[in-house]
Amino acid sequence: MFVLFCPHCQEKREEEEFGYGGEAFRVRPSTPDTVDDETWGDYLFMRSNPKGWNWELWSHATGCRKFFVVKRNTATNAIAGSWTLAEGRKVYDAEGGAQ
Amino acid sequence: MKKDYSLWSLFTKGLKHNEGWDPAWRSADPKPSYNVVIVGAGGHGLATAYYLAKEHGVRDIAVIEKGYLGGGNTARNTTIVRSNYLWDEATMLYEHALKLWEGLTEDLNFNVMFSQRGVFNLGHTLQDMRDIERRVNANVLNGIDAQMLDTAEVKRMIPILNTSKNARYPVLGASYQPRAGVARHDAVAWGFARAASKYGVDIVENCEVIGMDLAGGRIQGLQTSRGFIRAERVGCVASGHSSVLAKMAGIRLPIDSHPLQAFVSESMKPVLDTIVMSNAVHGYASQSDKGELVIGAGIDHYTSYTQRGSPHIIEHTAAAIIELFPIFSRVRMNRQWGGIVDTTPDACPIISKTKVKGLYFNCGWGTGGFKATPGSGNVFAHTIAKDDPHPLNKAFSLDRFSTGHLIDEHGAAAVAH
Amino acid sequence: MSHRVKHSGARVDFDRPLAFSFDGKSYGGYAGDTLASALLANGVRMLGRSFKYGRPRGIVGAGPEEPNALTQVETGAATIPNLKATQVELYDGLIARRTTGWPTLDFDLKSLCGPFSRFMPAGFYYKTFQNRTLWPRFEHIIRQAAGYGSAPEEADADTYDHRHRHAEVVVVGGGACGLLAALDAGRAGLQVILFDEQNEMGGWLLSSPNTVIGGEPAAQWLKTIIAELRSLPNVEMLTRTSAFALHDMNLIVAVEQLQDHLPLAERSETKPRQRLHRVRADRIILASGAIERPLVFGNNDLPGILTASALTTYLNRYGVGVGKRVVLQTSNDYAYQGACDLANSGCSVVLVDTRMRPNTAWEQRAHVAGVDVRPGYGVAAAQGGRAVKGVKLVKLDADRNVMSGEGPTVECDAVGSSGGLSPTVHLYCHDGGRPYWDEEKLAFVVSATGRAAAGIYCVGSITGTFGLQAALAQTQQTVGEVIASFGKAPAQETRKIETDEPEATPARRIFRVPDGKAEGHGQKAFVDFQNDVSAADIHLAIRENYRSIEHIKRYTALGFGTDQGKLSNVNGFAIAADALSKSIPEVGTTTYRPAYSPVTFGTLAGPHEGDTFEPRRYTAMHASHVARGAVFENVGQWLRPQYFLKPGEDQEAAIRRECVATRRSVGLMDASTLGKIDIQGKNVREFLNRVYANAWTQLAPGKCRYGLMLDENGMVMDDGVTACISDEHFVMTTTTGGAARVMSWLENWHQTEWPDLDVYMTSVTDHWATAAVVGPKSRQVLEKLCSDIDLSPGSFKFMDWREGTVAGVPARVFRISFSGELAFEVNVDASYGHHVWEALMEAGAEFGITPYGTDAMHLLRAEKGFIIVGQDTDGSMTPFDLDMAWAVSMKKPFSFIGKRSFARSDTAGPNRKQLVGLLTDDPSVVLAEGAQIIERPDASLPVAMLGHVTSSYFSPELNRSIAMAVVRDGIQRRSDDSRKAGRDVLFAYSRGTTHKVKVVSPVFVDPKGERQNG
Amino acid sequence: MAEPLMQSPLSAFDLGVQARAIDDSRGVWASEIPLLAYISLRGDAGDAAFVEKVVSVIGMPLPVAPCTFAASNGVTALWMSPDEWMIVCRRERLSELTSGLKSILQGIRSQVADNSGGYTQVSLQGRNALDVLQHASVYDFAALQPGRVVGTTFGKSSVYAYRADNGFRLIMRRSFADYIWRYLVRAAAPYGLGIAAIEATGHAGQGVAE
Ligand SMILES: Cc1cc2nc3c(=O)[nH]c(=O)nc-3n(C[C@H](O)[C@H](O)[C@H](O)COP(=O)(O)OP(=O)(O)OC[C@H]3O[C@@H](n4cnc5c(N)ncnc54)[C@H](O)[C@@H]3O)c2cc1C
Ligand SMILES: NC(=O)c1ccc[n+]([C@@H]2O[C@H](COP(=O)([O-])OP(=O)(O)OC[C@H]3O[C@@H](n4cnc5c(N)ncnc54)[C@H](O)[C@@H]3O)[C@@H](O)[C@H]2O)c1
Ligand SMILES: Cc1cc2nc3c(=O)[nH]c(=O)nc-3n(C[C@H](O)[C@H](O)[C@H](O)COP(=O)(O)O)c2cc1C
Ligand SMILES: [Zn+2]
Repeated sequence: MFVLFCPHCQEKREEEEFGYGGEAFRVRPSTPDTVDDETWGDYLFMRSNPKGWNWELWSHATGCRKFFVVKRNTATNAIAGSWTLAEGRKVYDAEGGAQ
Repeated sequence: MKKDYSLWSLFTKGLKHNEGWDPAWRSADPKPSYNVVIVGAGGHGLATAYYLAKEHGVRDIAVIEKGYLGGGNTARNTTIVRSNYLWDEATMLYEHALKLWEGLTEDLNFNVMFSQRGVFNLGHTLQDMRDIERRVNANVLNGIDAQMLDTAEVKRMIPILNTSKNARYPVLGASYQPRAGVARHDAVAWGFARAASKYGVDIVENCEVIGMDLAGGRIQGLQTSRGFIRAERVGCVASGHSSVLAKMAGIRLPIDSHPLQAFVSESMKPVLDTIVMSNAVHGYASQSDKGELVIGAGIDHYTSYTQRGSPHIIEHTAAAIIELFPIFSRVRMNRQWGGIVDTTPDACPIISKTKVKGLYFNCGWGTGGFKATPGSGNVFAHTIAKDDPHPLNKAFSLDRFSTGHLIDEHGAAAVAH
Repeated sequence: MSHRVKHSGARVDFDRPLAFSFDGKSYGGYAGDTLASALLANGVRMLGRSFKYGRPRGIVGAGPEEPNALTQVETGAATIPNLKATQVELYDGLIARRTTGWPTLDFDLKSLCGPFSRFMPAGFYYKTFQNRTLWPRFEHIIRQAAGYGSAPEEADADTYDHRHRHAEVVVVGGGACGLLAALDAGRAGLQVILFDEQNEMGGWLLSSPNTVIGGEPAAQWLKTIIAELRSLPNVEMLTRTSAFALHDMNLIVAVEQLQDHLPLAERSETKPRQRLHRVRADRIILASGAIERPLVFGNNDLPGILTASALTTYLNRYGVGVGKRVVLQTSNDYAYQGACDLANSGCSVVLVDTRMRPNTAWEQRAHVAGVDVRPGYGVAAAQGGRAVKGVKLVKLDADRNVMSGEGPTVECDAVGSSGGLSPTVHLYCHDGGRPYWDEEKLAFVVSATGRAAAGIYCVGSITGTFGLQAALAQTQQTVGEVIASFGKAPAQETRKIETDEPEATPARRIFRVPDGKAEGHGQKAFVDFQNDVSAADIHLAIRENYRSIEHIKRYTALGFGTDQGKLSNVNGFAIAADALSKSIPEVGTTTYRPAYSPVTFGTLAGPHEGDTFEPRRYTAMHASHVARGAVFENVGQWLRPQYFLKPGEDQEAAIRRECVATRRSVGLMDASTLGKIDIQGKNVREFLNRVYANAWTQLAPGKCRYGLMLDENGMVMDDGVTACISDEHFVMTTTTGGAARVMSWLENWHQTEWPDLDVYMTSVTDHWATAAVVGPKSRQVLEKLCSDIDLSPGSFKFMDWREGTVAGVPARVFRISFSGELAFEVNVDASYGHHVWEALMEAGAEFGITPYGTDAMHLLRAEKGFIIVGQDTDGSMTPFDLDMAWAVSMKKPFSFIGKRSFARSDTAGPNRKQLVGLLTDDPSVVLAEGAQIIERPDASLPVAMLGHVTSSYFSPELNRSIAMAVVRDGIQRRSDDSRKAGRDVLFAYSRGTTHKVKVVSPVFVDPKGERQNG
Repeated sequence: MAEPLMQSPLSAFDLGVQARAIDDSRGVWASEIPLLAYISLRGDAGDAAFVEKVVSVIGMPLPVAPCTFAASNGVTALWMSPDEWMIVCRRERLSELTSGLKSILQGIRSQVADNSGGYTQVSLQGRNALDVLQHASVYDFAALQPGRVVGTTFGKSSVYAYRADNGFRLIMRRSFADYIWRYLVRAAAPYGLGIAAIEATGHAGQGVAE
């Protein structure tokens, strides 16, 4: 069971305070109406679901209600860090996206 | 197939200090090439190999397993077998499996201890009762044994159940499927392994698939921890690890791998002779032949491949069980564990060809695939052998996620089982 | 015969005798005894029968490792199954029973299997009982024969609680090393919690009072250190507290026994029985010690055969001499101290050392004590019927574990064996840690600082440091590192703590003592007592290709019991390794999982039972509803009135009365549970355009609109009315059950996808109490209470909202209707909810105002064909399937959530299930909600289904039944659609009965909406 | 028509009747502090204009440091998130503060919503108050510093909590108050629970000042 650092509350909190939000930085097609069914289906349902480092969304449900990103290793449950959405995006991009 | 497990063989071998028993299955080293390679020696993978050999005459088969066979979710599920699903497609698939279950021990010459003790799906809200009515009627029209029971009938059949009106979620009724049951999970893997092995299937344990070779849109073979294996066709049946395998072929799947936990009590004298499941209270229980209560609930909400989950989930499950069965409050948990379940958006499996020729996936069984083991293997074998889905798994192809033809079983399966 | 050996080192109080009963017979014991020690003191040897073969079984261990002595303690609601007698603290009046042996302990039916045991090897179930029809009967017999204790037959009267804490240091285990660790950490000023599962701190030292440690006897050393620990305010010591799990990120979960050791009459009713501690620790120090494993030999399961350390513990700690003539068998030094102690207590002791050359220092001490040491021998088999009477020794080969010659038979009445110590590494492994095999220590061990990076440290015998002096030194060293890791310094110089142990010598690598026969040919030699797993079973499993240690475990049930293999696993791994010609590390261990010791479900659940199982949410008007006879329904977490019973009424009559009153005059409904979200900002309209299927650009202040919310899959996920307060301020309502989900959904989209949109959302669900005044007289009622809103039809139109005062309270009044009647929803600060409700009741009295519940609400809306999300939809319905294209604006510039999904081939395709109305041929028949729609009444199985009934009622208004259903191609089938006449006749099937139905529009009452608009 | 009478969420428990002065006889003293005003305020802590304008209405700096609160002149402002605060005051000041905030924040990205009916508070005192919270919540309450406020779990619901009056103050949603109170009564039972008298109860506008 995790302790997550909420980048907004600036505290470590127990997992029960949080909600899991799935893979972070999924890209909604900018013009959904023009993409084909497969592309839309891919956005809707397909997941990388990596075994290893995963960029993911969590929300601080009982606290600040903010969504933020966590980099977590799904093979070990180790956590590399958590960031606000904006800060996380920078780190993520700097790493070259989901790796 | 020679039926060499019997009272007689126990007797004759017993006389000779049980020294004459043969290996249940033959452990093989991987050959350089196979006609069909099945990745994953869980119940589903082994069943696939068995039916490929038995029903489709495919001879040159290997099942590749990274650990010990039957050590994935097959080893860690709560063994509930039922077919009272909601949608026709799902019901028919699970019923196909249930029919196979009913003859499986004899077919495999291996007692998988399939015990048809019935399942109760409790209803606690008016909407639960509507859903149950809908599902039971659909089941009956599909030829499935299903009944609807009111609170008094449920109480009569399960006297230890808390049916108080003052309960947080009072029991308003239940659906009941008498033919549902439980089985000895490990025996299913062993039984299929033994039977497949007798047909000449190579079972290769401790051999992990780490890459896939593709050329011209076709599968060529597999990189494994024990070298390259050429294969004309590859069927991936890796449950929680399906996305990992898919990635090797450049495919993404609509799967999230979550921990699903379960626990057992200490072994006790018989006290619960059926299976009780409750979505609203969020727990379910049965008692094994050995006497331990086998208990589970829902998944941990985050993804993880660790085969362990968070304790508050277990605590909530224990609370749910006490809510349903107040007399179990003083009973003790002996062991808890977790598996990695491959959940899909519509809580239905994927048994499908892929855009890579010769590469097939059977996955997405999530929290409820044990019950499908023989049926899943049976239709998947057909799919691989014919390069064309069996009528029962046509609807479970990957393209439903772009056509929108989802088969949403969430209502019927909110709690794992 | 009494087996008491009263000596002053014992931890029992001989001045406090206690009475207890076992299996209906009365016995005496002393305070400080366990049930096991007291039974042994009374000469009780056989406590039960074995699982498979019904063999006599007695106590083997002295703690959580005990495999056999599973007892049922107390009776009635207080009964507890499967307690290990070794862990049950004796109290006056304790009642315990055996859990095996049927019909009697002396004659167990299963023992008849004994002679046939060779025909029941591991896995024999799988090989037989294959007949499909006979199997259920066999299974019944198998089940009856299985199981130990029994679940209580009554609900639990005790309570349990949870406690969540954080600590700088948690020490697990209060043996010599754990105590020292806690002391050093405590002295350095760290916040320390120390757990030990026993009734007092001390661990092995309690069994070894003669050990000299720091220049004083162990008992004195313990006293001093415990006293100092007690004096440190930053150290908390919890005895009777078993740490049963270690989870990710150093979460230790422990269960504290608060009452089970007290006589029933002394137990407190206000205190919990057990407490679950969940401690998040910065650092964990595992000092959980080691458990001695026995050697495996023929008939090693006879009552009277224990581990050597258990024999020693009974003597030293409890003052119980299990036997007078004792044979000890060892592969190591550890049994020597016990042998000396036993001899000094007056027993005759033969110490069979499997080693050729014992430790000379120990041998010396043994001789002095009068122990007869027999090096180079092993016990091939024990002899006896219901208790051990003697042992057959064999001479062992110096190098290989084979017999090199016969040995004598030694008569005895107790046997203890030691195959070495198995470190208690369980917790270390729960969160993914793994032990490693130490070939010198002959144990799976963990290293002191191997997981220091994660904050996990290990000290003492858990690390394989079995010598006390070395273990204490290691503890000081390691705790020093812990202290340093906090940036602190130890309080004082570490001082060397000396003990009187001789220098240790190597143990013999032996697990199974040879008997000169091939495995399976000699006497049964048990590895796992609880599951009757013998060494031969392990060999058989391997022969049958169950070669992975996990397969061996699962095929034989090794380590599957309530002791989780604490005595048996390592022996099993080693025997398997030998049979496989592999090394032990190659074989590896099975997976260590919680619980280290079994935990009561009640403790896991803690306070989450009964009233506090899960929240019940109440509205501000709840008391009003109770007073008026409401029967409540669970909707999400809320309790909502389902209907209001008047004396003499049944549910049906009540609903009919409520509906009639509402349609004819006026009804009142509590709609407070609907989710309400206040949304403000410059971009609210755009935001709504994106999250709803409808268009929001034009909605003027003062107006409301019904909205359909979709998921990205294009399916309806929620609905509700949203009001425009001002251009930059809207209030959204959601379904009762969907409120939290919608709120989080909106926040998610806003925060992750559209942070640039200027909107803020706040849930105001609890702030507003909502009373819906419904029916032709509703305006008149409201007029009596509200003078500052012009309620006239011309001014306050359908789908308008106004701000004003109702019953003297500021209110927002919405003219919306879920019933099709003229209706006003009055929203007030929930603090006034009760007041306003009562005022409305009073004002409406002259019109017979009638409170109504969800049943009537459902009926009224169904008469109008209004959907309920979750009842008429199931996650597979688009707005078009619901014939609600009017609520979808395909022209909005932003591709709103779910829109793209409509265009997919299946979603856009023909033959979808669509919402329609149904009328039964027989107007008195009310279809079941959940009835299936079929084409022909006489089709044979399987019958194709076209859809199902979602809502169904008897309409008082129409005096006939009505229903809503989703039906394949339903809209085209409707009989009001002239083009497809003929396809409108279908059948509804439910529970064996089929009714003819006609497919119609779902709007049954007032299709033009004249009433609600009037 | 009766005079408008406000009812607090815990009014069904009739706590007033059981209330008495705090002494040493019980380990835990609890009571409801009913019928205060609660204003949900949202805006960007990084927006200087927003922060400044709010100050002018609430009469003190808006706490912008995470998990802190400030109180002055009968107004308490609790940080809930980087863009959300809860302003708590007596009922009498509700309309003054809401309309003040609304008007002054015109044109500034913000939200002001009266949530007074939606919340109540419980005060928890006595030597075992911390123990009770440890039985109820996963938060490390022992480490909660004065001046800090946290949103965390309470059983299977949630609360905002901070230290006050030698104990703790719990702010909870109205509909969960019944559950939370029952939970609290249960958790406090082993220590002895007393209902503490508070200065005033009951009627509109008579809430207790912070
Ligand atoms: C706690 C729990 C309770 C459950 N309860 C029920 C229940 O009551 N009823 C029910 O019907 N279902 C239940 N399930 C679900 C059920 O267990 C699974 O759906 C089912 O067992 C899946 O079987 P399988 O053969 O596909 O997968 P598995 O048994 O997991 O087999 C997959 C195999 O693939 C192997 N593998 C993975 N990757 C590789 C690779 N790269 N190379 C080689 N091999 C690989 C794995 O090691 C594994 O052995 C439960 C699951 C869990 C975890
Ligand atoms: N001869 C033997 O059988 C034997 C056994 C163990 C230790 N020893 C000797 O005793 C000396 C001290 O060793 P030590 O301090 O490492 O061990 P110890 O055995 O003295 O103490 C370990 C303590 O940990 C407790 N414990 C274990 N798991 C626990 C859990 N999950 N929760 C709560 N409590 C738990 C036990 O009750 C025990 O009191 C060493 O010299 C060692 O060699 C001898
Ligand atoms: C139906 C079922 C019953 C089980 N019963 C027991 C049991 O009685 N005792 C036990 O120790 N483990 C029992 N287990 C759990 C296994 O020991 C093991 O934890 C599980 O198969 C997961 O494997 P792992 O713990 O090795 O990862 C049971 C598992 C299942 C699926
Ligand atoms: Zn936060």
